[in-house]
Amino acid sequence: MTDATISAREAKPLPKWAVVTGSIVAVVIAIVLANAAGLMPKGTLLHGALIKPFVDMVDLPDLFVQTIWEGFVGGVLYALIALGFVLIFKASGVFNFAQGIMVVFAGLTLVGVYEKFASFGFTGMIAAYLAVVVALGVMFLLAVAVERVVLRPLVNQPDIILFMATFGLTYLLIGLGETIYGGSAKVMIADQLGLPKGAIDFDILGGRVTLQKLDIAAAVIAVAMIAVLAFFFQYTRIGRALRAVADSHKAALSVGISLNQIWIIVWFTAGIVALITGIMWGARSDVSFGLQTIALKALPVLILGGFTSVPGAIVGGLIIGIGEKIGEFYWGPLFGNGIESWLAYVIALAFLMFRPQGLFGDKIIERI
Amino acid sequence: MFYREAGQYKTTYKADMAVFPLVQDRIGIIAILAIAFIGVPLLASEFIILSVMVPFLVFALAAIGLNILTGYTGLISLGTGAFMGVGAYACYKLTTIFPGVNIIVWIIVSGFFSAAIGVVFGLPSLRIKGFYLAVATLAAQFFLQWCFVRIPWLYNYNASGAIEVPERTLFGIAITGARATPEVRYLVLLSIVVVLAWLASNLVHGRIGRSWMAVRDMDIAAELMGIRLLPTKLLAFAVSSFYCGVAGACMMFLWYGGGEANDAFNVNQSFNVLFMVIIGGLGSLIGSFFGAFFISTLPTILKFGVPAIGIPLTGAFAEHLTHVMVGALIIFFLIVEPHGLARLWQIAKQKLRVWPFPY
Amino acid sequence: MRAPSATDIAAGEVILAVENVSLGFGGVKALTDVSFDIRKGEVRAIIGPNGAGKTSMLNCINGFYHPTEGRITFKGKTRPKMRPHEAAAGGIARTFQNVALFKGMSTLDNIMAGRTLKMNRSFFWQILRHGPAMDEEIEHRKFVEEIIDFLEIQHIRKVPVGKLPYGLQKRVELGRALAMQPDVLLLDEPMAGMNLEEKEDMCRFILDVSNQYGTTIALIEHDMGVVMDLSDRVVVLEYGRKIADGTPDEVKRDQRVIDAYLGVAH
Amino acid sequence: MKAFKWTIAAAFAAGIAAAAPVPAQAQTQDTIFIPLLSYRTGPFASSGIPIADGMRDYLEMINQRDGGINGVRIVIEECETGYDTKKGVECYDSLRSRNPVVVNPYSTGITLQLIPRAAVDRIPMLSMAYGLSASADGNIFPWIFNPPATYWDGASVMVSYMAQREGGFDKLRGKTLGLIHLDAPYGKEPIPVLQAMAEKYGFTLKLYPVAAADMQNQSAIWLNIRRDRPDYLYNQGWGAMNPTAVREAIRNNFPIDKLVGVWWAGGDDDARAGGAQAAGYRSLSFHAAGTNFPVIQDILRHVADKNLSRVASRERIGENLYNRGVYNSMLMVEAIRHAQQLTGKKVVTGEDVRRGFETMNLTEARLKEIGMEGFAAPVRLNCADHNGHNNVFVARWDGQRYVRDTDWISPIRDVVRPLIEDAAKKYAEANAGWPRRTETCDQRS
Repeated sequence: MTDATISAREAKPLPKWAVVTGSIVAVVIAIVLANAAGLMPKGTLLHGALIKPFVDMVDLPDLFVQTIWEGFVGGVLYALIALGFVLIFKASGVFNFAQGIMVVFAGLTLVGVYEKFASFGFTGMIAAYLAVVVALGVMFLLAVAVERVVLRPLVNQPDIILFMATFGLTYLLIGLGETIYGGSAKVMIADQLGLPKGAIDFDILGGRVTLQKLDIAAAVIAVAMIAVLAFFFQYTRIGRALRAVADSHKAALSVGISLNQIWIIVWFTAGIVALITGIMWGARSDVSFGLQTIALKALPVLILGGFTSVPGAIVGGLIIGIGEKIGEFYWGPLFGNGIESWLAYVIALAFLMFRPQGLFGDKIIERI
Repeated sequence: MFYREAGQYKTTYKADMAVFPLVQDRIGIIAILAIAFIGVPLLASEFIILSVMVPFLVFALAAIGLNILTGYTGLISLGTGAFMGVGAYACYKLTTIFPGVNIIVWIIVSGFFSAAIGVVFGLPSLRIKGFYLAVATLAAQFFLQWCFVRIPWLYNYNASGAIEVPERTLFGIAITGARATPEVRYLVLLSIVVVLAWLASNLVHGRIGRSWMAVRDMDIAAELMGIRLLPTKLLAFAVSSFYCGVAGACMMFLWYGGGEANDAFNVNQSFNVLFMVIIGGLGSLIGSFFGAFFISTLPTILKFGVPAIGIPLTGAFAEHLTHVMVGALIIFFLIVEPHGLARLWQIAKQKLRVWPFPY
Repeated sequence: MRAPSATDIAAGEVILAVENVSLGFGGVKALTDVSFDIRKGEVRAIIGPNGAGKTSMLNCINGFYHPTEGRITFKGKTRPKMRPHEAAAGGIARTFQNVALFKGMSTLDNIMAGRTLKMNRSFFWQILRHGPAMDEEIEHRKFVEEIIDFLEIQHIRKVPVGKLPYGLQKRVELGRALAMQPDVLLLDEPMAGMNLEEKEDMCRFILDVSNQYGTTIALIEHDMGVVMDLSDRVVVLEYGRKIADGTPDEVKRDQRVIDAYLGVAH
Repeated sequence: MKAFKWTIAAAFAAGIAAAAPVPAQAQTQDTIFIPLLSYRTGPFASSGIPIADGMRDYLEMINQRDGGINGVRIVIEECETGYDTKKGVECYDSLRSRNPVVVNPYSTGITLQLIPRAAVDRIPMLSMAYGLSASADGNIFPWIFNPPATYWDGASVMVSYMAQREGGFDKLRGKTLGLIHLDAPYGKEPIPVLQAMAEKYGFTLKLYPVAAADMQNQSAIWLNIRRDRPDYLYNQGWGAMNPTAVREAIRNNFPIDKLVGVWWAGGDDDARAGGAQAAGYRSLSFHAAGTNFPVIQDILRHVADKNLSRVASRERIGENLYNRGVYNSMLMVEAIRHAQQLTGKKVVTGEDVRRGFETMNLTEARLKEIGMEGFAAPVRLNCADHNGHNNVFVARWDGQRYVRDTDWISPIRDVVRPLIEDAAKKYAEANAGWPRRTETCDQRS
């Protein structure tokens, strides 16, 4: 290391976390004291913002647990979408605008193929899983096509150009998807895939906590998926190659790693993630082109977790998922509800002000 | 052969610093302005004016605004739609509170409201960069959009929740409202766009433009050059949002003529304007026009133009095909010239200079 | 203007004084207790092996880093948390080890950007680009053209600097720093990666700057021949500490400097 | 590089050629032009497709069966809007010069945009049970028609229905009605009426807005619903929001028979997404679903059998939203018939059709004649009332299709109508220079 690469701008006297924790504690004490002193009578805005939500949490613990569970499930699913972004960003520096439409496309392919099978009288679980295989095949072809047609000619272009190219891809996929599958919403073949139905109720905490089996399955599958991916990228040859590519394209090329192959693999992985996301969100509502907006929710997760960090995507997903549900449920009524649409971004923005590179992102080094 | 600089000597620095130093360029721009101001209103059909030219100009204005921020200063924003919305709502409030003042004044003034909001949401840009900043500006997009729905004062407590554009006149001629003819609206809009584009060109060619580009290309070096980062970035946010705000006001008042504004200024609009800037050419004003044409107007032309030249394509399939074609064209142009259509334009001019010889 | 002689400098006033400066990043110490001064009109070289803390020193001087201990006095004023733009306003300009030009801008615009601090027409005139703003622009353009003539880069006036060869980029960067009309010019390895001919050109420019404009220059350079020829005084750093300070001849004879450069085992 | 230049040049040339004015097609003597602004693409396509199919097929059936309206062929042309206002207005502008006799914007956003233009362009606009509620006031909006009911009528019917289930309006006191709605002007439309009625009848109104971006991500909103436990939920949703709401209701053990959608939340796909447990979901409606009506049979015979329909499969004919498209087209055709009768002309213009709408009187007998007995309720419009504030019923999803669950329920006119007139007046005031009605009023023939 030469003296020129030493990076941080200046040393900090007091660690930031200490300041933050300290001020939070101070604020909490101040609020409690103010409440005890009767400064915030019921019904006022301050009471609604600072006291009532916490009273509610304690009074109705079952709903609090339920809220956290809903947030957890939502968060795991956000994390899954974010993971698709992170993989592609790490390996090819592409901010993949098309991830949302890939979710829709994968879901529609699955249902479309199954419907085709069904029209020949071939139904049931085998047909459903065969349809999954076909859908995976389509996602693989898509990955190859993207690599050949989009990434390869655009190699070494600035990030923003690649981002733009994925916008072109989005347009293409929308047109293609609607041409092939039509614009109608489709019902996800959740039963045929053997996804569980119904719910498990726990009568605890003086109330009832309901866990949907589908949600449990979603969480389990997402966690398993994340674990498999983590294992894959940590311990396999391809995983090592991917990490090498993420560090430096040139260095990876110089040790004989094929960029093209890596790109196909990550885009295909993102396709798999998209398919699973499509199945899960599809089973929760339906498979339609409206589903692509879901992918936008992965963006605050990304900036929270950092564009390049797999653990960041997971932790970020959980923070955003749980944070926005709790925020909406306990503080939403103050604003007349419906604050979920921007709350996630504001949470992420608040974190960013302290860590501009995200929670787990690579440290931004200012070189000169 | 005809497009040559040979023989055109610049004897003063002023002449050398002109935006269009070549006589041919100046003739060209005068011709384009003449066509735009006289030819189009006289010759084009109402459909061309309303569905092609007016949207093109509105988006060109918004793209100029975002180009100042993204192309010249290097800050990616995905809040453009919301900033346009601020302009539209500001204009609506102003003209309903002070109906006596000419609407064109309010369209321009509403830009200042947008600029103020832009500065507030630009504050994080000192710490946050690149795509992180882009996503952070989404907070502005979603929060402002939420405000557009949730603050009924903004839409004067209308039951429909929509902006309703009253009729306003200039010299007794209706320029907004249903009775304003397409030609009049177009000419008003064109005048605004020409003036603002000229001002933008002045800005980017002077000290301020150089400071922006310096921050974009190497912010550390810029700071060591005496350029203060935060004021420079915030100025870019302000000017950019000003343009977007005026574009939003123009969109509602001169193009849409009212309607569900919160929906018109959604996140897709933000993405669209960003894509106009990228495909047109980052850091190029003329590119903003190309980009607006490509992203906003091309789909319209494909949709209505293809059937008009005798290819029977209608309904949903045409729409699908339009999507596929636009998507493919975007990728194609990026591969041909990643620096945008403006660069292609430059290359074309370069070729023209030496034509008919290859070099 | 007459070049100040060595004796003038020895007696000259101190324009910038570094006193007991230390700089640390977490556990790593980049600079430890470094003191030296720069006198008006001299060419001061800072040398040392890789990792000696030379660039960190320059970064401290123009406010990019803030020393953890010690202080830097510039023109008689000490500002503990000086920001880079304040340093620039005070009259410190610099070039960078790895060229830090504005790559998307032309040579002309890059050098014009160096005039930013000297231009003060308001936003209103700027947006009209007429009247006072245009006059100002022309006035500064004249100044910049002088620098362009001086550096012999007329032919690349309108070329985007990203497309220029390395040697020319270095020259443009010098031009940009000169455009600031600095009192102190910091040059971070102005000749790195150049061939002999380019080096000779650059040496000529540096000497001319010093002679013609009387600018004080602080210079980091690895090429010992260049350092010895150009500089009036040399300060030597090793592992973030000052190990020698004096005229080129004194430094050349210093045993610790010889050890540091030849890597004698301690 | 040269090739690139030529490509660009060619692209621009093509662009300019394509931009040439759309030639106004010569209006041959015996046709009437009805453009259909439809959306078979975009995020709302799943609701738009059956409606577009129904609208188209009815008109096609009239052409096939009767050779047009009293012998005048209908020229049908769909223009794709994607439920996008910009595209919708483009469609309108491209079709306007071809003298359409009536326009269906099929999106509240597009409607709001076109309302001020209808009077100027002299083209009547039919926004069937959507659009601007206030446009029911014919004195202020002579060119806009929104029969058979407004959202405000719908909301009042919801309250009546609640009273019916509870056993009288007096039983509403202390009850809670939740409104889950799209957080957009469309979704917020019923709020003033529900607020007024909550005050009048002493029930509590709770609002659950769903942002457009979170249409398929409603779990937080439903936690609120679980906490508040409203007795009934009224769903003013659209697109993907509806199936998600049905599923969330099931997930959260909300009694599905107490979730009632506005008529636009009554798509077959909306309920089907909930599976077997969605049986019992309710939606307001003003026409029947199914194929058991002569008019639908005629469509099957004259259109579907001849392969002239665009439906994806024959089973989709008779779906709730498909029949809504049929109903929409029927209103247009009947208005044209009235116009023909009124003017004595065969080929009528937009201005004539406006008069046709104002004198529209669809009696039971007439409905029977056109094969719609039991399909829809009579509609009677006049110069002041462009809506009719017609009766609405509640349909129930039985797991396969929507069936009628209640009798016709009449909207609470004395609550709704003053609100409409007030809103219309405000609209005219806000839009300075709003033209005063100069159109004369025809007596019903």
